[in-house]
Amino acid sequence: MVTLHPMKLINIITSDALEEKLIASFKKYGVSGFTILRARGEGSSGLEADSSGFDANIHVKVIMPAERVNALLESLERRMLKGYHLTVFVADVQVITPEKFTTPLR
Amino acid sequence: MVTLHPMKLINIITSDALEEKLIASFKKYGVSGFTILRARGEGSSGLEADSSGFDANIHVKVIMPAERVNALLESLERRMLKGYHLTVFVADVQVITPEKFTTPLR
Amino acid sequence: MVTLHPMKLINIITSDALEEKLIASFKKYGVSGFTILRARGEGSSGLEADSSGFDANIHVKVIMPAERVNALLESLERRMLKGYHLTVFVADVQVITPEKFTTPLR
Amino acid sequence: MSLSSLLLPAVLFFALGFIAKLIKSDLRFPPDLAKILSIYLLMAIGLHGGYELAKSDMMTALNSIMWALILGFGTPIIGYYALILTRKVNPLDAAAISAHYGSVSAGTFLTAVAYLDNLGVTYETYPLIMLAVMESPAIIVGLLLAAKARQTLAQPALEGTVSPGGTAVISDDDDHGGHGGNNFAALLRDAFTNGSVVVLIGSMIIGAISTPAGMQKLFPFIDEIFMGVLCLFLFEMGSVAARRIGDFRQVGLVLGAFGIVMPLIGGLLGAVIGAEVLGFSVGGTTLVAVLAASASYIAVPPAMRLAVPEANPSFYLTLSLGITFPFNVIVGIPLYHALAQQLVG
Amino acid sequence: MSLSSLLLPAVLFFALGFIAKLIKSDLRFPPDLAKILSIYLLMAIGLHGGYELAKSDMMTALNSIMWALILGFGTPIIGYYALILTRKVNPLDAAAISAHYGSVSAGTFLTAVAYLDNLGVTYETYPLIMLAVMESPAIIVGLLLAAKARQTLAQPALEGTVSPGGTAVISDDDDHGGHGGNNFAALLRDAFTNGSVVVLIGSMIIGAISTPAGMQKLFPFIDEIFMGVLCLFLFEMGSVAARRIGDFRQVGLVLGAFGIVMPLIGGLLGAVIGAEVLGFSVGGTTLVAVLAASASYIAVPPAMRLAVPEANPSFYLTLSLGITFPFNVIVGIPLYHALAQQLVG
Amino acid sequence: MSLSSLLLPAVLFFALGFIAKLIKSDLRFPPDLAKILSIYLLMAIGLHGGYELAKSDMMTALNSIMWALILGFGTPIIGYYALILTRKVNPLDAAAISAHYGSVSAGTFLTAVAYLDNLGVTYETYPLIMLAVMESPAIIVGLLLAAKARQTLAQPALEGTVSPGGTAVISDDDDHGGHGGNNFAALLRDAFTNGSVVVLIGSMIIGAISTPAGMQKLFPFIDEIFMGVLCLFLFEMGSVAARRIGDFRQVGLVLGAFGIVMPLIGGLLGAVIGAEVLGFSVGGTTLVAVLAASASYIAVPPAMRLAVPEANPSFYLTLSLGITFPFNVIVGIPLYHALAQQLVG
Ligand SMILES: Nc1ncnc2c1ncn2[C@@H]1O[C@H](COP(=O)(O)O)[C@@H](O)[C@H]1O
Ligand SMILES: Nc1ncnc2c1ncn2[C@@H]1O[C@H](COP(=O)(O)O)[C@@H](O)[C@H]1O
Ligand SMILES: Nc1ncnc2c1ncn2[C@@H]1O[C@H](COP(=O)(O)O)[C@@H](O)[C@H]1O
Ligand code: NA
Ligand code: NA
Ligand code: NA
Repeated sequence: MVTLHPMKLINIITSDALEEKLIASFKKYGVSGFTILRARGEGSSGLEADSSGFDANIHVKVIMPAERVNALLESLERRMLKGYHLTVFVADVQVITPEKFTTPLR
Repeated sequence: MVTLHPMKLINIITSDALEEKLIASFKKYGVSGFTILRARGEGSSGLEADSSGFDANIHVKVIMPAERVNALLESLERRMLKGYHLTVFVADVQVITPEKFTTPLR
Repeated sequence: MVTLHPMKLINIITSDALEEKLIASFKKYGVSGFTILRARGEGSSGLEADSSGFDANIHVKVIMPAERVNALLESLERRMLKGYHLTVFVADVQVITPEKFTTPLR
Repeated sequence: MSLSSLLLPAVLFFALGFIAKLIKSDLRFPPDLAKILSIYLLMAIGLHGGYELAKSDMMTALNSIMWALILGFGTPIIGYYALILTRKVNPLDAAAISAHYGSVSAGTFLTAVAYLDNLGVTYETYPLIMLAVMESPAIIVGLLLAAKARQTLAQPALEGTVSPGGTAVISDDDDHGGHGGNNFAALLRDAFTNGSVVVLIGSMIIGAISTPAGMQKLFPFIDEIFMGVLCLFLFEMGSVAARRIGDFRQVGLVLGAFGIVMPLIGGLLGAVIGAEVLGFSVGGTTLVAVLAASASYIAVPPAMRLAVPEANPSFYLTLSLGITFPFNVIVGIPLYHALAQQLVG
Repeated sequence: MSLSSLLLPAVLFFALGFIAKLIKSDLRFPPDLAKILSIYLLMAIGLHGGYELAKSDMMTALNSIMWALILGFGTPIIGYYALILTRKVNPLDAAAISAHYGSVSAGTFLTAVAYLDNLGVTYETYPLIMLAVMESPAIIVGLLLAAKARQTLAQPALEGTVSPGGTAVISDDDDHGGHGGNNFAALLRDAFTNGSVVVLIGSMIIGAISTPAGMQKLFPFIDEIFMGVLCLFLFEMGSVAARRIGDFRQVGLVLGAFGIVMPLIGGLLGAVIGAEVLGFSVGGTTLVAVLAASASYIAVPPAMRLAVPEANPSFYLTLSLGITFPFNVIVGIPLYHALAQQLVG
Repeated sequence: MSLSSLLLPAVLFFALGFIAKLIKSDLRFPPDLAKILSIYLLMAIGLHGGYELAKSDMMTALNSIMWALILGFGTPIIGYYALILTRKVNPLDAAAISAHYGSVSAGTFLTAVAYLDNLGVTYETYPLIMLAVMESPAIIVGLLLAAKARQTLAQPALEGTVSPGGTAVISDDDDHGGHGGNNFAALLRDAFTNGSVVVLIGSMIIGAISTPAGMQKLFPFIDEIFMGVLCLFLFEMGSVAARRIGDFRQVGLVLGAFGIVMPLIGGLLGAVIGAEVLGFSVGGTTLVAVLAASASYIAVPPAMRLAVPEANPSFYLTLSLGITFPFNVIVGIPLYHALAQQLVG
């Protein structure tokens, strides 16, 4: 029987123009890794990522321990206050290897 | 301490041939936005999205308030009854800015 | 009122070099289908999926009944013990058509 | 003849892609390559054809178009009843599958052109207009056959969709462009604004009206590198076809046989129309036969997913892409050519 | 004239893409096609231009560069105040939008080149350097205007970002390369290391310094198939433009008019500078006018998302991509050419 | 010499891509571009080579193949022990890294060909077969070395996988084609059905057997635009290499040095075999040296991820892609050419 450990999955959907900055801040908040998916979408700032792909969205996923989540969310909230369009949502997930998600990226 | 608010995340995986119709119906159900990811997969209707990409899947994500979910799910269920291949699942998520997900798309 | 039924969503993020093997094992564990998304990321094994796309990640999603999850997770754990880099996490989701996710792939 | 066909780079690359999958090579083509290449191919033949057609005889052109429509509307009906007779598929699957055979495969058509060029056989340009024309009608017939099938099946959930009134609410609510009388107009539009049709017909018009000076500048792109791009396209499609044939066991022998018999019937019809009715040369007749024999795997599948959702996609994809496409490229083309020689010679 | 412009394959394909979307065709271009094609186009004109420029007059080159900078810094300021006057957008939107008009659209420039070639009109190569130079300054002006706008608006959350001290913590914490004095350096770097700029200037240098033998081998790739690739690029961009124009209602009539008036102002300025100041031929003057008239839709939008996040992207994307781009390709180019004939003739 | 090498467009574009990343340009290449271009490049050289080889001497061809195998099996073993001596990596990392050096980099090979063409140096076609042959053996050696390493390390979880019996259950359960005796066959197949190998050998066969008429039609695609496509490919690979070098600190100085010393050893071995054993001209000898000196970054990494999962990918990717590839393109090729001149001259 595999034992599962609770973790938080932070999801950020935004324009790929912000990618470098997001990644840079992740390392500050001690995440152990991240995954980026290409996305298209529509929201308050209108259509994003038209077929041309010049203007694409990214869907960033970060799995991290609950106790570290708040600091990252606060920094994301500050960005939003500056006007950046970030769609952020958090989900509860379970992992097999908790230690994998607690060792920060080099 | 960032306060989190509960929302529902509706996931729909289907053939990209249905994209336009899905989007159109979203606007009817007052969603505030949506995100589309390209996907491949296999299921009851066999292999979808072979390498050629002629026949691709999409993974559509919509974040919305719990009280609006049912109407959308019912319309999706009606589609399935007509034979459309939709893989639908709902997840609980938490967001920082609930108002963002309650203002319908223009 | 659509009635929702609980299911488990297994997420696996890894190098696309492992795709064929993962799929093959899925069929052994009686999954009804799977979805694959292309991904990039960074983790303990460094940067994966550079822009060249020669070395890409995949994000695999499998929806299955809770009772079948453990067997699949154990096989994934065995792979990890062999050194394979798999980022695995499980989430609770709800579906409209439970039977769809219990009939194994042909 | 069949040998010289097999020694054609285009055909050899198709075979290479096919074999690569059979030997389980990890060769993977980027998801969008085939799409990009097919846009290029349609654009190139369109421009080229339009340029030629501008100088061609209107009467014959219209005549070819008329017969293209007849083939496009006719073959699916033959296919439909043939499939019903096999008793292997339900009417809705039969409708969706047969629609693929009424439409055409540009890849097969271009391979045939390369085959004729290689043998130094000349051909008329009219079959190109027929290619453009034949993409859409089959889709419409498919929908009509599906509507008919639903009535016979009288599936409650679906009945409504053929008699608009019935489930008007549902249809209006969700189903723009879906099946059902009130949406038929939308589907007609879909059939004629299909992406491949737009690229092909649009390029033909551009080829016909743009300044010769302007066209001259395009030839290196649309002519010289054309064969190379076609090889790359067929290389990938070979591997896609091989992957589809994996689902063969699902399709079964009888249905599989349909994937070979149907093109033969189509090829025969096409050859007769090309030779006897349109009075084309051996080359032109071969091409008409190829059009009638080939099955669509680009334009029609998404159209059927949308309009005949009840049909099982792995049936029509395996048949058109996994069986008929390879059969035509390797065996069919030389066969139709030989047939054309009999009829015209 | 305008007719011969419309009968240019490049223009016709743009129109085809545009129409395809209007008639709601399901034609979809793979997400990365336009990106790949634009890298090719920039590489090709860069190599070609660098090769020519190596033989050109340094004085005139420097002079063109200086005036390119003047146009790049000047037009956005004109645009900014014009937009403020319309009272339809807030200062931050005005800053972001006008930055697009100070920069350039390589697609429009290349269409103009094709247009001139088609008419057999010769032109200097200097406008090409100007194209490379004009990508960046507008971005910088945009940031300065935005900083100014924030002060006038004095939005608490944003004030800090213009007076570094204020929200130093926040800025340092999160906002590398974001707006705010301490990050201005970073933004300057971003503006000049922009992808399009690197490809274009890099290719020009390579074209200038590499061995003629080496260059010879590249011509089939960068010359012969060039026009075909441009057509394919404009085909896709036509459909992208049509899709953007869908947001028109959001933009409104007044703002929409700006998307047509602004290029006319720019075109006039450019033509005067090209003819009177730089003393170019009719061809060269037309190209300078096109540079000044065109609005960026590749380099500037992401830069504005990053540096002026408060601005509404659907404003600047709809204007530059949905209105100004089509206007210039269909109507503008012949107009600027006529204007150049007046001034130079 | 080294100068004329640096003034080669192909090399300059590699440098441009490299610099673009160093100056943190936001230039991004679409994820699949490099993949598409590499399929094209392999297809083009394959067709071209096969066409030439059809006319070549069988004896010499077989002899070259034999020595290609010797190099492919030999160099990884040298590399393995060299790495063990450095004491910087564990045996499994050493196995995975050295496998990369036994295999080859088509990109480096093609740059060398462009370099020789530019100097007007002729070369035999045999090295091309060697390129095709050398892709696979190194993968196999890598697996054998890894199996050996696991025994020495005797890691419980892994031991089983080398003595099939041990963890038969687990292996059968999950690990098709994974390491472990019972899967070795599967891995052998993987090594020889590797995508690049299939494209290259398949195209060579097609080039050899297809009708001259058919081939003629392909030359504009595979010859004329070839150099341009190569430049675009190297442009992107330059930026990829620069990105990888970012992980240098992880790799460290000693290991980094290996990325430069190993190709020198390989280059020397290759040059001697090319000149003394195979009796090739200066050009042919240079190419054999390049083959032996270059490290794979396309075919081998995924193979190692699959077969030696315990090894750290950032080690072998940084070494082959971030250090050895740039070193060979900029410094190595001229060096091996000079060496070849010494040995043959
Ligand atoms: N309600 C939503 N559900 C899912 N994705 C959304 C939603 N709202 C916004 N997004 C995504 O977030 C991106 C930016 O949204 P916005 O900040 O509203 O412009 C959009 O392009 C969508 O991809
Ligand atoms: N159990 C599952 N888990 C994850 N994705 C699934 C599952 N079943 C189906 N899918 C996805 O939904 C698509 C359509 O499935 P189906 O309707 O079963 O043909 C497939 O191509 C998969 O991408
Ligand atoms: N904490 C994390 N959050 C999200 N994705 C992750 C995380 N850690 C690893 N990954 C993903 O899993 C892949 C393999 O990670 P690793 O096994 O740590 O090398 C990475 O390339 C990422 O795409
Ligand atoms: Na047909
Ligand atoms: Na401008
Ligand atoms: Na080597």
